[in-house]
Amino acid sequence: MGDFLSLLWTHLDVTVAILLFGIGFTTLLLYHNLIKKIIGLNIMDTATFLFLTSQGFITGRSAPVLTEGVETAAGYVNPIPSGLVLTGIVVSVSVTAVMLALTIRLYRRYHTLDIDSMTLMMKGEDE
Amino acid sequence: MKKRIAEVLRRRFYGDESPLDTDMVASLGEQPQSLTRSSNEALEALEGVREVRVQRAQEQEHEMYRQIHKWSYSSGVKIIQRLYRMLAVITCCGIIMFLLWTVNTLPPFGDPGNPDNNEVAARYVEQGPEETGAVNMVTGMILDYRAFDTFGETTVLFAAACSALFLLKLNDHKDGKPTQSWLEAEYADRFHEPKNDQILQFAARLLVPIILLFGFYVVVNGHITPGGGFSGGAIMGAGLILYLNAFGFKKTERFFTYRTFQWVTFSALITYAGLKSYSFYTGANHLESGVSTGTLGNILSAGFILPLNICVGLVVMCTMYVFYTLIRKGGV
Amino acid sequence: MTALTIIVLGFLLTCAVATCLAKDLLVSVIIFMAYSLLMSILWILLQSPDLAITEAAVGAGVTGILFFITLKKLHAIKVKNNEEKNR
Amino acid sequence: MQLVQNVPFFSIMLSMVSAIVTPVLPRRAAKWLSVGMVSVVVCLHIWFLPFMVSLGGSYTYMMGHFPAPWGNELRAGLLEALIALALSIVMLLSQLSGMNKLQRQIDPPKQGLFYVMCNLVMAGMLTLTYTNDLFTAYVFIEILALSSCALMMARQVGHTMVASMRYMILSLLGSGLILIAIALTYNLTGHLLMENIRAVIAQYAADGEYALPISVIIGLFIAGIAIKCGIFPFHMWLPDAYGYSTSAASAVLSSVVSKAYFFLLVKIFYRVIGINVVMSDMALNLMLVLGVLSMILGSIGAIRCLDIRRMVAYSSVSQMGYLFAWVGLGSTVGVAAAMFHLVVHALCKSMLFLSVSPLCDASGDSKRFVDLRGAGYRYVIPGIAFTLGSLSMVGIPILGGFFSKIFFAEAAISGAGWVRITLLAALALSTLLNALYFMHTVLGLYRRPKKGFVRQPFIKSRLTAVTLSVFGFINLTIGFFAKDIINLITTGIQNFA
Repeated sequence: MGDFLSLLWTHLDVTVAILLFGIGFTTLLLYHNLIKKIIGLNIMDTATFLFLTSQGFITGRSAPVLTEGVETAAGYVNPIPSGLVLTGIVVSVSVTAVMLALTIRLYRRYHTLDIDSMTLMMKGEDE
Repeated sequence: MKKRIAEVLRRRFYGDESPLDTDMVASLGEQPQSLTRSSNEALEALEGVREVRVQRAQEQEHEMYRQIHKWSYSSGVKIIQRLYRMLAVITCCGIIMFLLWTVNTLPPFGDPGNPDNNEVAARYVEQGPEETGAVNMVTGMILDYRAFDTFGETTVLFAAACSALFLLKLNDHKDGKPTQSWLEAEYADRFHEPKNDQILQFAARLLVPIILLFGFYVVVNGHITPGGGFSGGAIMGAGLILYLNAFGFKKTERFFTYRTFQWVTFSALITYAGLKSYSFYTGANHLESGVSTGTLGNILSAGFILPLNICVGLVVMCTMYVFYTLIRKGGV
Repeated sequence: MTALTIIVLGFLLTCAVATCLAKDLLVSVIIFMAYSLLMSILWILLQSPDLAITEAAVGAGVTGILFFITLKKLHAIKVKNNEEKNR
Repeated sequence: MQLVQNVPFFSIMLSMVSAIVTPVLPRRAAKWLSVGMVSVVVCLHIWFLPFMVSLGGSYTYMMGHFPAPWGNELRAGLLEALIALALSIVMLLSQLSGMNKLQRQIDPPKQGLFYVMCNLVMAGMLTLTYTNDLFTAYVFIEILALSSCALMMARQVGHTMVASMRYMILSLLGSGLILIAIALTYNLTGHLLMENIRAVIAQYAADGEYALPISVIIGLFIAGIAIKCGIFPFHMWLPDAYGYSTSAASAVLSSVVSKAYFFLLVKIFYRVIGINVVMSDMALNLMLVLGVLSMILGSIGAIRCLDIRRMVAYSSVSQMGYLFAWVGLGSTVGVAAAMFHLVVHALCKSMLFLSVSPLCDASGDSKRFVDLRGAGYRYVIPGIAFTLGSLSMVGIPILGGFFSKIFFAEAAISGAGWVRITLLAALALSTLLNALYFMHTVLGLYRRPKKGFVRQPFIKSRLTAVTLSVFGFINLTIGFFAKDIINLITTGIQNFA
């Protein structure tokens, strides 16, 4: 057990990313409130991005922007995860915007943010 | 038991005070005062008022019993929900433990000898500046080596904007006249937003040009310094949103309407698609593209990266602004 | 592993839990914005300035604004609905 | 490089560009641009498929000036061409056939946006079919998720909006799981290109390293795609979404979108992780269990329905279960059978959805079985199309569904131990249940109503008549070519790895 924890301590960023993913997932499952669910999804997304970014990090190296005098790969961290996460962030914000728009439409119709009572009301109406 | 249920329900549905109680108290409080008057009319009026009140109270009571019935009917559902919550937490903890266990077996953190620091990353770093002309290797990677992904990503933004338009766009004009829903939306927007806030307007006058300029700087310098189309576009979009907040739709409609949005996104995306189709086609068929990378570190260098960054920036700016206006008013 | 990284990671976890537990939606959204800002600091520490600037502009800035305006809009709809009910 | 080899690239770019152009066009032009684009893609693929057959192997297509591990890449093979052709045909016919209904059900100024989403679905489907890069797949999964959600809620009634909210939440969860799987893969191998990943993972498997993370990756991919396809525990959004959205959208969602996701999963198994590693892994059993559960419970859900469109939607859950279960069987024969059923089901289910909606219109705009009694007499062509589709789904000989059942049975017999027994039992039970609900519906359609009925003109709408006849023709003839198609698929799978 101590071994397990000390291993986790050596890659703390990854551990925190997993914990954050868990927190986001729990929020998603526990709350019926749509806004809470969207925030939970966002936390999950950022946790995944943190996990991905920490893959590219190499201790003691600098950001992948070319500086004078350092021209070998040994001077910089891995640029690939950054590029991937950049894509991911934009995807996550656009999806968030669409979900917020959907939330507004649903609220206008059902006057609630609770997805379960929405479903109940929906079942009551024909067509 | 039933009393407790009623109590719980009352809290749940009506806050802390029961409608019956308040009504009783109100009527008791009024009684002596009105009884002092002895005219028949007053008494009759009082009777009428009381009748209405009692009726309303009865209705509310019925409603409450209905709720109680519904609640007891669905108390099974309640138990299931509690079970669900417990299960959810347990599942999440299980998933977390499992994933933690998994990441412990992965290659170590921050080690240069990891499998992901291989020839792919090395080439991006070592030959990237030479092959793409970008000093910032992340930009060079996403806009030149892996440009197809980034095209897809810009399309995601476009798709999101279209979905939001689908959901929230009101029909502003029909047969040349503004529609009822549009007028209502405009009225509601004027009603809910602050008007002529001196401090906000002063700050906006000061800040908006700086924000827009900074955003533009970030976009144009995407291949030299950290940043690029996405971050710069978002900054510019935020600047526009601030301007809108300070001065209202009347001012922004002068330069930004739905048609502006349509045409700017269209032309930016079509430029992107055109430039990239050209380079994909020539690349795949082993033809010379004839695009020079220019001098390393200049603004006007790095081949297609600069125009692509500007296109992406424009799309992001318009999309962010349109998201905001759609949510706020239902139109641009 | 510097002390700063550990502090930022600790704050991140706190913010995430607080966002999850906050009763008020507005509070929740504000804490979420703080969370995004902390994330962008963490990305500077992980040597990815591109991500940091994007997260600060997109995650903390625009997403937060969108959440706020949504909450405001929901409130407006609620008020309007109540007015119609009372009429 | 010959010109014909550019077809995958041309098709993808064409669909993306027409999606970009559509919002600035007037409504009618948007409609015909979309239809024209899809028909051009179909024609290109009809040109492309014989070329691929004569080529025999596969080739890669560089997207840009940089070779594979650095730049993006497409890969075209026999199987990809076949699936892309089949799904594009479905897309074309669905758009044409649902066009009239769509004009009535969707707010006129927003119809242009509907076609934007159709084009984006097309682009996403083609890219998921042809991509050779894991991260490109992720980006286009997101495009597909957003655009399919928009298609779902295009007809804005309560049911579709709640369903699309549920779909959105689940689908983002699915994308998150897939992204974690991609991150783990990248961490283990350092590549995003499918072939290189497979080489590294094969090395690890030979050395016995990283067994746990590889199982987790497989499990996460399966769970992510299962969520997106609407397999049993995650199917809550599906009946409302398919049952209430406009008929073209239901057809596209059930036969193009979920099939594209499923094809991506098979592609990941073969080309990213390596089928030998996948088959010897415990995580594949997850797929088997999910598939069998959703076969049985989807059918039971369909039996309990009172309205015809929800029934067809539940039947979709059960049919996706077949695909999952037989890939979960873990043999090449099973995958080939699943691929054949993918094609058959895509053609059949879209025909069912599209023929249901004119039938409902002819019966006083009601979807309930009670009101649909005798609908087959009221409107003849859709009645015939629905009957044909149901017969094919049940597995009546000479139709496509019969052959897919035969291939399924053959594959299941070649399995081992308890898997064989489970799959055969599930196949038998599910076929029985299928027959029960489909035949019940068909008999209801042809039972004479008590009161007199108004017969619709034989050809009420030329578009519906023509497209449904073409659909029916394809579904009839696919049975005759079953042997050829399964041969193509088998060679395609051999070239796949």
